[in-house]
Amino acid sequence: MTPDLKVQLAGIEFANPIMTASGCCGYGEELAGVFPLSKLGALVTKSITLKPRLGHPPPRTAETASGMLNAIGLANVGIDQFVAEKVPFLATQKTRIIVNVAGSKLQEYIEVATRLDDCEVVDMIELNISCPNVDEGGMEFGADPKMTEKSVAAVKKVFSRPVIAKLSPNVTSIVQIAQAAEQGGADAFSIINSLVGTSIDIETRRPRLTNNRGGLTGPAIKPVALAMVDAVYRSGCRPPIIGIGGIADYRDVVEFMLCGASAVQIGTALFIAPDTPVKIARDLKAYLKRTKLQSVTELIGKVKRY
Amino acid sequence: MTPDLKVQLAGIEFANPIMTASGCCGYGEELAGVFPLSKLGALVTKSITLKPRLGHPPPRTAETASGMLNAIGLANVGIDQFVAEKVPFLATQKTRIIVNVAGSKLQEYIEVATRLDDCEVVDMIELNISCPNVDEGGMEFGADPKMTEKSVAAVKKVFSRPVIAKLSPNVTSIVQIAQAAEQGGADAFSIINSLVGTSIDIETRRPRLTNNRGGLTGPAIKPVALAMVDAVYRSGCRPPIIGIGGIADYRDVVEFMLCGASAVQIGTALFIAPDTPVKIARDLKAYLKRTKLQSVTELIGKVKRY
Amino acid sequence: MSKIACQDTLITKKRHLSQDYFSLTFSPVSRANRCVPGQFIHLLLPSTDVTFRRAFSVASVSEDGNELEIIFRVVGRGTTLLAGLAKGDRVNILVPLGNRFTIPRKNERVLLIGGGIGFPPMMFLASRLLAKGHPADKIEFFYGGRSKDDILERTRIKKLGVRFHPVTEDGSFGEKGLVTQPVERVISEATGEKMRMYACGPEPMLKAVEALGVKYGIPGEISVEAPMPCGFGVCLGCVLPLKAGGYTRVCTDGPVYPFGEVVL
Amino acid sequence: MSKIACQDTLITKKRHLSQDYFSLTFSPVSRANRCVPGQFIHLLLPSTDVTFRRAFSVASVSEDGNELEIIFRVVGRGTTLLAGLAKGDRVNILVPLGNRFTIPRKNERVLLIGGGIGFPPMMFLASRLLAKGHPADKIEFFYGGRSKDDILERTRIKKLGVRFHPVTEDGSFGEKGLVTQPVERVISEATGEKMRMYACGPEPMLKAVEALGVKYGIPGEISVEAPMPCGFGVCLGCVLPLKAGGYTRVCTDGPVYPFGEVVL
Ligand SMILES: Cc1cc2nc3c(=O)[nH]c(=O)nc-3n(C[C@H](O)[C@H](O)[C@H](O)COP(=O)(O)OP(=O)(O)OC[C@H]3O[C@@H](n4cnc5c(N)ncnc54)[C@H](O)[C@@H]3O)c2cc1C
Ligand SMILES: Cc1cc2nc3c(=O)[nH]c(=O)nc-3n(C[C@H](O)[C@H](O)[C@H](O)COP(=O)(O)OP(=O)(O)OC[C@H]3O[C@@H](n4cnc5c(N)ncnc54)[C@H](O)[C@@H]3O)c2cc1C
Ligand SMILES: Cc1cc2nc3c(=O)[nH]c(=O)nc-3n(C[C@H](O)[C@H](O)[C@H](O)COP(=O)(O)O)c2cc1C
Ligand SMILES: Cc1cc2nc3c(=O)[nH]c(=O)nc-3n(C[C@H](O)[C@H](O)[C@H](O)COP(=O)(O)O)c2cc1C
Ligand code: FES
Ligand code: FES
Repeated sequence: MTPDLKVQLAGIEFANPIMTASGCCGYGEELAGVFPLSKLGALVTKSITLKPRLGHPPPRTAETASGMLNAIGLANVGIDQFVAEKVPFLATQKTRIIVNVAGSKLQEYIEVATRLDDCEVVDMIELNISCPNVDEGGMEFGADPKMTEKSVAAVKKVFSRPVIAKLSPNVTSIVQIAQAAEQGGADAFSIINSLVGTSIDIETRRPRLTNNRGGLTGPAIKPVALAMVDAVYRSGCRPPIIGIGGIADYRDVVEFMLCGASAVQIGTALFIAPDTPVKIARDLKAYLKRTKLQSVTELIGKVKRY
Repeated sequence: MTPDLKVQLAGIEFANPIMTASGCCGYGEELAGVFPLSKLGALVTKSITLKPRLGHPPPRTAETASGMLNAIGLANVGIDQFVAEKVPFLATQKTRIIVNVAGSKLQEYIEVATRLDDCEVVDMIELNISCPNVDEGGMEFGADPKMTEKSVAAVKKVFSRPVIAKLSPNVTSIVQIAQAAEQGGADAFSIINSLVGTSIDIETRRPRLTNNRGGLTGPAIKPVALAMVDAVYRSGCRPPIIGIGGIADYRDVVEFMLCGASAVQIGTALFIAPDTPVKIARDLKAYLKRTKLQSVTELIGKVKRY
Repeated sequence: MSKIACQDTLITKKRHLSQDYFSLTFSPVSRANRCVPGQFIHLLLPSTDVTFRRAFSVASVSEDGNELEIIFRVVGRGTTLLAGLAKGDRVNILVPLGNRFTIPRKNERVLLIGGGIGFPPMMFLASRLLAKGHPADKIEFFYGGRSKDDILERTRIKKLGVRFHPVTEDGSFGEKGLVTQPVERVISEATGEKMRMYACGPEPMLKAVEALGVKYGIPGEISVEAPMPCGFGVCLGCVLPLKAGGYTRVCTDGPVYPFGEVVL
Repeated sequence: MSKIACQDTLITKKRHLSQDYFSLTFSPVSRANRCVPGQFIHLLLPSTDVTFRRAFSVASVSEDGNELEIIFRVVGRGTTLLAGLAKGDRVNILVPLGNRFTIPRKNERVLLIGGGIGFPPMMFLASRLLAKGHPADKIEFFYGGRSKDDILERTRIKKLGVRFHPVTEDGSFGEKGLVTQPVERVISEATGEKMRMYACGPEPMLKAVEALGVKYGIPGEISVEAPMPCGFGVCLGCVLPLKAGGYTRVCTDGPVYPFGEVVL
């Protein structure tokens, strides 16, 4: 019997636990040139904001040891153009569609989520609460339990399908933030977004990013992401976890699932090898076969802690 | 003229800005077999606690992408044996000696610091406030501004020479913690200690560390460390910063100093190449010459931010 | 949604051209036959010493469409690793990426201008134009470098039969000076003929070529560079500002742009 | 404070011994002449694909003390990378590291027991003992492996003139079974002679050898393994529990321990 890769999150079934991470697969069009998107459990779009955003001036990315920094600046077409030009393509794709939503004011999140509620093709919303919160003086929504709860609750009110809270790792206690998001009604967690980092060119003495700092992603951060997934899972939060951070092969996926993730997202690895999700699905099946498991769900949370 | 590597921190002069990080150079004896310790700006000892500690059962370390995890468990000989057996050797070494102090109760820090005040060879104390605080229910001292201030202030009272606060990166705002440490009287900051991370063996399904999680260090974390040094420096804190995290060559040192570090510590790189400090000192001199600087201090904080 | 092949391929030929310059031929390469001048490949080095792939213009494609050649210069970590690979080694490439040079009409005089390691796409364009029947004496191939060692594949270019104008800054080969000198001379000597320029090379050269285009009212295209995390349009890391405002993704909207479109 | 050289060296010889087994010779190696049996080197691979160095027992040292040999088996990422290196490639090594085997008295019958890739330090010990004048017929060299392909350097070991006891689990070479069989036979056949055992190999083998030592009251030493971040005593990452309580650093207090000292 060939092992089953199907997973359920918040009542929705996914063909497999492998999703592409926000900001790393555009709006799906280009990736569809590499492999059929039906191979994915879900596609998570670039963060969508109320108004179009051009993003930061280049350079926007830098290489780091086993990772990268990015400060794209939430460049995106804005909700209007997204609905008009990107949703029609997504509607033709045989995969789950999760739209990542960002904003610097709570009202922006609400308006974007309201618009998305009308797009039936959008299976879920993923709230990027790692953006600086203009209302509260620049501190990230996701760094403050109260703001986290408030923003999840507000979006839940206007979006009728499941809402994922994407948590920032740049906090003292991710468990506390997860609990707040659960309190606000989050149906799932995405853990983690990128770590704050920077890099300097010692010849020009300039930061390698015009934004002066950016988000660290890629294999370098995997141990941190894994520990955070593990911590939230152990804390007994009810919503399922989507593990993110440095995943590059099936082994990484198994690690995340053993620590409690019900699904995963692939970000930076798509740049290194865009066909990573396809390879992972194949290798994951082989792993399940080899370890005599019928379903990938049997891995969830099964790490044997000391 | 050959460029000058001397730096001053808290009124103490160091032959160069290159120190070895706590836990990565033992008590100096073994490293002295590789190069004369006089080549170092300072040696920072393994964390010393009041009582000897055996540490965690093996496995205590794991490799990760461009980094490593460790959960040594503060294994150390304890203050008595340290003073009796290790200090005599250190006293013969022509370098600055910084003793890293750890504990799980405030009283432990105070007692160890009191003992060290009598050891003249100890130039400075570095407070490892990243240990779980038993008094306060396990939360790290260094994750809580109030406890940070309190512990620095308490140690300052019993130790008459400068005290460095070694800050944990596992916090929402390292600037807030630095400000608290400054308030408590910290004479300098060491930034950063290791990030919490984990790794799972997918064949045995066991964590790769018996402690289930550990500290992530090495090149992987450099961007995070650099951003934290940068943030604290920009915040206008008065105490000088010792930059730590993933430093492996002179370029890394220059990056840290441009971001505001007055000195640096080398940890994981000592395992990869124990002669790293010697090579860095040599290459740093060449860099200063090439960029026509007289003194390494001219680098401090000179990044040209966008 | 253009089809991109993410494929393992083998190095079947390695040539050390001079000093830091190498030519590598890969085979088999599916979709190599689809590659057109201006396009590039994105190459994954078999080491985590570098995170990103590295972009290289297609320098040639074999007639059977199975082999693909790049020519590169060692400038940093990635290209050092690449230069260390040998015949028989496996690499992973994405191909074909990017847009393409506009094909000129047969009556147009074509000015191909390559600066340093910018010459490979010019060479590919020249041979494709010849294959499509563009008269060889209507193709002017300008190739600038610092000194003799930077002017590569001289025999190969001469064999094409195009009008070859090598230029070196130190005069050690061809004309002495900057490549734009003979370009401007050829332009001013031309009489009433329609012309079109194509350039790839360092930024100052591209700017100078654009300036000539404006000065003499000659249309043309430049191929630009940017660091490219993904190479196929999804990361938004390779952007350059557009004169009209906003940003363009060099990997998918470029690397070829008409004169005056991007802010260099 | 023992002196350790952190040095670049070249691979001057590479031999593919069988399947996954290789021998590498490094030269020049300062302090190679100081290496004694039981000691090891810590090798830095020229790639960030692995973070830590990798430990390998010294298999031999040339007479001029300039060359050092290791023999290794490909088991994971590090050894795969190592197997990919070629003659002329540069690596960095720390040498000499660790403690050493106790030198037996000349009248003692020496039982050297190597299991799988544990044989190189046994071979080094055998040749050093011979060089020091230990009678060859008082050296019993037991070498166990899964099958014929795991019994390496057979001619070389035979040439030493010691009493060679190859053993394979499948019987494809030498005696069929586990290496402890002939060990126990030799022990029981010995009459009143003083004996001493040395073993290096997989954990179950070391346990079995220790058990034999206890059963027959024969002293001996085992060489153990542990993952080694630093290799020279500063990280406390390589510890094993001691029977007497507490931990021992395998890299500096070991890798050689008398029977019964560490908890395996
Ligand atoms: C479309 C395109 C076509 C190219 N064609 C060729 C070619 O045919 N032959 C050739 O020799 N070179 C070509 N280049 C440039 C080549 O990609 C760079 O020289 C190479 O990426 C440098 O890598 P490195 O690791 O050796 O250098 P490093 O400087 O160490 O690279 C460090 C980082 O900077 C980025 N980077 C630095 N400079 C450039 C640059 N100019 N372009 C892109 N990324 C850069 C790298 O991606 C990497 O992230 C092309 C670039 C582009 C964008
Ligand atoms: C003192 C000593 C002497 C040794 N002598 C030899 C020798 O002569 N020939 C030989 O083939 N091998 C020897 N080994 C074992 C050799 O070090 C390991 O096979 C090698 O480190 C595995 O590396 P890898 O990356 O290929 O394997 P991986 O399993 O991919 O390594 C992953 C990680 O585990 C660690 N690790 C895993 N297994 C071991 C192990 N058994 N010992 C140490 N670290 C381990 C590695 O350091 C690394 O961190 C010796 C080990 C020690 C400690
Ligand atoms: C270039 C780039 C752009 C990103 N943009 C977004 C974004 O718009 N919204 C968001 O929530 N996360 C964004 N991320 C974060 C990723 O979705 C993911 O959380 C992170 O990269 C960690 O996963 P990885 O290590 O697999 O890349 C971006 C990451 C990268 C590398
Ligand atoms: C094996 C190991 C043990 C460590 N032990 C200590 C310690 O006892 N006390 C402490 O303050 N930091 C300790 N650290 C943290 C280092 O001092 C340093 O802050 C950290 O490793 C980051 O620097 P690096 O990336 O250069 O290693 C340890 C690090 C490692 C790798
Ligand atoms: S390189 Fe990623 S969008 Fe162009
Ligand atoms: S390997 Fe570091 S102490 Fe032994």
